Amino acid sequence: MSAEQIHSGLFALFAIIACGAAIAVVMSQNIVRMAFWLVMSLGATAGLFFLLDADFVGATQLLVYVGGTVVLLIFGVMLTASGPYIRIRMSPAEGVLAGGIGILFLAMVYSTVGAVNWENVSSAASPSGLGAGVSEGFNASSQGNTTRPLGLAFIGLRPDRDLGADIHSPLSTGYLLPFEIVSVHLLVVLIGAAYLARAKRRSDTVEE
Amino acid sequence: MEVGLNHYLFVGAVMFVTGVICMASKRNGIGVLMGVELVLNGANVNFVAFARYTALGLDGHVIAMFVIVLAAAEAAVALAIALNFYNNHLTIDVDRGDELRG
Amino acid sequence: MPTESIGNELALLLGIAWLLPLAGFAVEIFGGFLWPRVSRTAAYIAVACIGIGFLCSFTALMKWGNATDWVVLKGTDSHHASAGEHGGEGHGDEGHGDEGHAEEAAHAEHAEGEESESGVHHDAVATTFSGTMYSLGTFGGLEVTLDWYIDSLTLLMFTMVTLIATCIHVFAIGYMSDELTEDHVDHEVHTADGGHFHRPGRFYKFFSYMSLFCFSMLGLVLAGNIFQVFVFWELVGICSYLLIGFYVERKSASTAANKAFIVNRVGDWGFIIGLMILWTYCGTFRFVGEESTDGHAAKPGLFEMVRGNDGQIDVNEEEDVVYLRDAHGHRLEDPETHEPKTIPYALLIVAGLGVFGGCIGKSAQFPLQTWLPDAMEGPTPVSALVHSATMVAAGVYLAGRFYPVFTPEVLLTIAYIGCITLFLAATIAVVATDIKRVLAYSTISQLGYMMLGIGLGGWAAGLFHLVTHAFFKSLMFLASGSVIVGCHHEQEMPRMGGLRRKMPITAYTMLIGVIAIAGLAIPGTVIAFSGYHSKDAIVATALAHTNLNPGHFLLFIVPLVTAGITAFYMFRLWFYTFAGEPRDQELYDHVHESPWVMTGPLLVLSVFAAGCAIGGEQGFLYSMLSHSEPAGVATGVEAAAVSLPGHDLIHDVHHEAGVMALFAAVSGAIIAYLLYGAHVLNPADIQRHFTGLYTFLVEKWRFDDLYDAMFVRPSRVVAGWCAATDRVVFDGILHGACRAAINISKWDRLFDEGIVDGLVNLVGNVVFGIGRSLRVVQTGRLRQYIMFIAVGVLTLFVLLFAFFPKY
Amino acid sequence: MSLSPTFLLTAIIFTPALGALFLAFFNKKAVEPMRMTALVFTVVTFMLTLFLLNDFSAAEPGIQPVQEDGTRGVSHVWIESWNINYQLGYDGISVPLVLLTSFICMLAMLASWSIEKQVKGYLILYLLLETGMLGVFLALDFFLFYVFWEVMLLPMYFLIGIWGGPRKEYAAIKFFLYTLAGSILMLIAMLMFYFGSSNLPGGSSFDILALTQIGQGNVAGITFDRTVQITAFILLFIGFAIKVPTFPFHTWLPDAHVEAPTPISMILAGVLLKMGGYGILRIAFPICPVGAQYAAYALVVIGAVSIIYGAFAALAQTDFKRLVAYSSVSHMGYVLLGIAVWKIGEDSAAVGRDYWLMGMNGAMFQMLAHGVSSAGMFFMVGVIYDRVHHRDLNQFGGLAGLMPVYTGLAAGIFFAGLGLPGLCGFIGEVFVILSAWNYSPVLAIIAASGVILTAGYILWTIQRVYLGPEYKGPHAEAIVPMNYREMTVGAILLVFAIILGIYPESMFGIMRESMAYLVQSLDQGYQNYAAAVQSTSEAISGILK
Repeated sequence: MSAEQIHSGLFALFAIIACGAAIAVVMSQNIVRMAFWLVMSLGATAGLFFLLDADFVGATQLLVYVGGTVVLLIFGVMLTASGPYIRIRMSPAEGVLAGGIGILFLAMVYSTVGAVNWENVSSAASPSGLGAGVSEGFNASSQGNTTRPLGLAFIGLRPDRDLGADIHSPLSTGYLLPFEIVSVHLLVVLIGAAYLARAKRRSDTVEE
Repeated sequence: MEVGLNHYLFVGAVMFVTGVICMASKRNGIGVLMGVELVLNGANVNFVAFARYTALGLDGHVIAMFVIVLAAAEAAVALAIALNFYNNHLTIDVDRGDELRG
Repeated sequence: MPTESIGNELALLLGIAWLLPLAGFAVEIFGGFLWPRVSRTAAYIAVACIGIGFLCSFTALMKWGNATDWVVLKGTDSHHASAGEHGGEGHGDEGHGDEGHAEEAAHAEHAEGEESESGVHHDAVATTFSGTMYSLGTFGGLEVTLDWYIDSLTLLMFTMVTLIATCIHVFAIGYMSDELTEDHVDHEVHTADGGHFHRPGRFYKFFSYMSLFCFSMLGLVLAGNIFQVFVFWELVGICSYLLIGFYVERKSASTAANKAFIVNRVGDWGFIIGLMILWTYCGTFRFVGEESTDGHAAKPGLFEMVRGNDGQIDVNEEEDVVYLRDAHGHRLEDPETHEPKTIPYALLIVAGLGVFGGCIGKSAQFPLQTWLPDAMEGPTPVSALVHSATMVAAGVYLAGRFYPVFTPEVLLTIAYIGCITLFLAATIAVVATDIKRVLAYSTISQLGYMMLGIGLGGWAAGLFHLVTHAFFKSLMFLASGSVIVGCHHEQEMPRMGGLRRKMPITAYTMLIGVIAIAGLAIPGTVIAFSGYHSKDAIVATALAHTNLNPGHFLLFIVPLVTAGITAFYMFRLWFYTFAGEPRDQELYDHVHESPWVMTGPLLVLSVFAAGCAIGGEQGFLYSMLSHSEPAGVATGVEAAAVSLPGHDLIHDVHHEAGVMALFAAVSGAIIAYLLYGAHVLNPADIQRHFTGLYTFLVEKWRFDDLYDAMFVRPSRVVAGWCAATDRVVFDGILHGACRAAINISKWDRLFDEGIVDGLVNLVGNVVFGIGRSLRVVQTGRLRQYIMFIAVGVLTLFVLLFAFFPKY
Repeated sequence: MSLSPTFLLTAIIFTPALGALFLAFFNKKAVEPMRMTALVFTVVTFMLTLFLLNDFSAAEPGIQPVQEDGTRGVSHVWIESWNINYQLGYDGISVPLVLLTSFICMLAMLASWSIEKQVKGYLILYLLLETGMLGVFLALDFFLFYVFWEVMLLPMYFLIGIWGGPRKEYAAIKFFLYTLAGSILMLIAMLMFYFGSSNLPGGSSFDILALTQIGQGNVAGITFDRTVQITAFILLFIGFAIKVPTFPFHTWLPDAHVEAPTPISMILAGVLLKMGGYGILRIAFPICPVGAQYAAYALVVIGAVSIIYGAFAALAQTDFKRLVAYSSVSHMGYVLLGIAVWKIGEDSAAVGRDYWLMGMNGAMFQMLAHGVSSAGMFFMVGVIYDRVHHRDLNQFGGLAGLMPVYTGLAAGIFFAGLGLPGLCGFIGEVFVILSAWNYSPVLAIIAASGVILTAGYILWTIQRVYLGPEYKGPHAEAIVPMNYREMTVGAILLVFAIILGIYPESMFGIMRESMAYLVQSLDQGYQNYAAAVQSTSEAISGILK
């Protein structure tokens, strides 16, 4: 069984799980089950990331999404899903309409994607076509480790681009600034979320 | 069958559309949030796939990282909003919250 | 005695006499607020003022006589002696007046001396004086001043006016005594609630008006220029207005007052036209010239300008212009162009007629005679003073004063006007039954005589009649006033009768007046009442005139006949009132003789009425008057059109005329006796026979109706038109313009609101409408929004594929 | 005591305005103190005009004060870029009118006690009005003149429009429209002069004296030619004739008078109308002698028609005030008639110039006399209106018995209006008429016939209002005798009517030299023009030969 076949097999498995779970999320009327299927779908996506040699992103996906975000969602489900609200049904007509539109939408998206000749783009942008630097400086599949380049990129260094590049070409910039912005953003969001969730309760107590 | 870019893109598209459908059809506010997560994930799949198969390279990973983080932040805020909504309306049915009707 | 000082002295005396009543007026009108209504103070002040005025006037007369050595009387003697040869130029030659300076006067006398031989030497003393009081305004070479002018006529008029006025003032104390109350009841005025009108008495007001009148009248006489005459002319008019309308509550009285003033104004219009012409062509209003400071460039007055020094008008026959001359007979020249100064002859006629127009109004001559009978609405003393003796005679006075400016054509007009008037008024008097109205018409008639006399060239005769008439007519009016008081304000003669037994003094003084006006006398003796002399003089002039101008025979016949009518209606009045049996017993029972304060003046006046003209044309009065006669009158005028008789011609026919006039008067008196005294004939029968004529006369020849139709109503109509023109045309144009502007702005508004605003609003509305219709999409449902997004993306995609070509 | 001329003239003009400013600080409920204050300011203004009379030299014909360098009037730069100056001065024409203005304003203020509504605003506007009027009579810069002219207009509009009778809005608008129309015509003429005088050494000018010199052909090199003069004169004349007012521009007057409150009527008739006559004498005639001569016959005709027409219209009125208003039209006709009797001969010199001079003097006197008598008449109407609140002539009667003093004063004033000798109206009317024959006998006769009509309507009015047994109208109980304030106003007016009537030299003495100078310079100006035309035509014919 060649690596290709293993890759294909794993891809098929993860893809089916991810898509199927996603569809199940839509189809399910029970909020708890929806949460379960979502975890499945996100986890399968993480698998896909691993297949794509994005080990750090995949890990993050598992940790943050599956471990953090979904737990958060489940908290929300538990806080709100009291009694009658666990199942909120939609009308069948809505379902049919949503399904129709979904299929059309999918057709549209995929026809758009399919209309592009990715071969040209891939070939032009293939590791070989991209230039020596890329193949020399960053090759995830060969190195199997994206953590360091990612970390460097976040602190503003791009060894995958700058190493071996023409000395006169301008230096690539890393993601230091977006990283910082996102950090601050996170902080603000946390405070804001805490405030939103808390303020209402206090006002309720005041009302009471 | 060689697994190529198009396959990943198809998976991403399915997740995206599923997320949109989820957002459009779920009356449960949490369900809507889940749809959002699905949409984001669909996009993430595409980013990472492009990083692997095109010259996007490490940038696709970086953006995927941002998306994940922001999704987490979004989830936190959205949940807080959902809780507020629940406190105000004593339900999580988004159809009941039509105060913004023109 | 230096002549200058005598002139000033006379001016001072007459000035006092003139101004005292004004002071009296001021004191009385303001004192009225202080004195109680029952106080006679006002009357005493008024009487004192006019009385002192009389004394001053009389003193002035005496002084004048002394200063001139009574040249008047001597002049009369010489005239008498030489009447046959030349008619009294001895006193006529200076009638044009001359200057206050003795030298100047003497100079003038010498300058004109070539014509008169006898009269000059004893005339070395000036007999006329003039001077200026103050200037009203100077405009370049033109000056309007207030002047004084004193000659024997002025003095005589002053004395006459003040004397009569004094008598009448005294009489009025009695007559007006019913005003001495806080609560006067006017029985002729009915209030809305049916009672009689009550008001406080106005005794003081009456006397203040009377004083004001005296002031105005004396100012008129004293005036030294024609403009000043006009000024006082108007003032006497307003006094007359105030006095006629004294009973302001009576509608008839105030209407009569208005009528009097307005009719007079019609005459004054003519007066102003005359003034304008003279002013424009002569540049002065003065009667006689003024001496200038350097002594030789004297500015001539009107009289000299028109008549020169010889009493003749210097006419250029070719161009029909009159050369203006100075006091020495030299033609005046324009200082710059050296063209002779002239006035067109026609304009001189117009000027004369214009000034005479004023006289017509004031003296109630035809055709403006209608106001005088109505003026009898005033209290009787007013009628006596203002409307018979003085003011109405002012017209005659002015005609006499202004004689030198009148051309022969104007004189003829004056004569005819007088002739028409005297006949017309006399006929109406025959049928009048109101005692005062009879006297009023008789006044008009007598004024016509005076005008006739002046117009015919009998200058002195006319003014002679003025003076005598003033006495006897004021006497008769006062007597009638006494009757009216005695009969408790009953004026209708048919209700009287037999009053002589109850009020003898009144009756017999009245009889004296009646005889005087009728002109009765015993021929060949000196027993002749004043009227005989004066009317005789006029008739004689008329006869002489007719002899010269046979075409104008009516000017003799009519006055002669009217003399008979006059005697008839006056005796009718007397018989009606005083003789026979009382016709209204109740009235008769309450009749009483008036108190002494009223009968006293009657007695005084009756003396003058009988005797003032004593001596006739040789008497003092006539001599005084004829001394002021303008130059040229005495000699008469020989002209192709109308000749005027000189003194000699008049004198020739005097006796003849006297007999004829006496005959007419006696016949009139006898007829009156037959009808009303002896009742031989019944007047009512005659009246029935001539109903048409009678009605015509009773309606005063229908002049009032005629004027009402001709002038009053048309002027109201025109006034209405004017007011309507303002309202309809001018305001109409304005309103139309405004309306047009408003309409235009309305359209502008429509344009603005409809089109400009409409477009803007349309855009807004469309947007709003779209927004409104889109509102339904905004359901507020989260899920739908997401669905819309999805559908939108799909649609865009489809559109993109459908409409954009693929590359 | 002598004050600086600039200070004195400025003080005269702006003392009332100062008073208005002062009044602005009063509590509006303090009615009586405000009235007294306003009265004090008008009295002070009157005193100042007496100072002016003291400084005035009657022997000096031209504009005074004469500066040491020979220039006339006082002048200070106001708007330099347009050559507009704050230029003031007076002569024998303006001094009597200034006196009249301050005098009538003082008396009308005494008559203003009857105003009960919004007293503060009334008094302020009143004082502003006085400033405007005095400014018009003293200004020597055309622009300044125009400014004061307009300053006068607005307060008048409000005084009629707010304190007027039932139809006050209509009357106020009518007054405003008419006067504004006149102002605009005046403005056009003013600009014609301004741009026509650009060749002056100092550039274009609004200086009336300089413009006068140009118009009379006394400045070498610049003239207003015939067309300009005639056009400008007609514009100016219509502008001023509206104010006078003459037929056919008079219909604003009855309405304005009828609706205006009594004191404003007094001012309107007593002063405002004179501004028209003054404008003609000060501006229209001197600057446009050719135009004036061109239009003289029309002016005389208009004057005569005004006299007759006004009198007839007065005869038809039943409203007391309207009757008096029409009598103003009639009386002001004499003014125009007297001004315009300018007869010229073949050599273009005036014929009988003394008669024209007499007419001018008479017209000027008539303005003053009418100022006194018409103000008095309106006051008399106001006195009775204040009591019975109606003006219907047919509903009066018997006032002689009820209000004897009032009747006496009123009769005196009305006789002054009637033109009775010894009272002021007579002198002006008769002098004007006497001077008119020289110009046109027919028109003189027509104008003279006005005496009959005047007597007619005035006597008829007196009969209907004062005479008769009893009062016929409403509010009979309100008829009480005059109070002392009213008596004072009436008596002062009557006394002045008498003084002017028996001693007209008091006014003629002031105006004589100035009038003579005016007539002489107009005569000379016209001859200059004629000589210029003559020489031009000779030159042309010379060239043609």
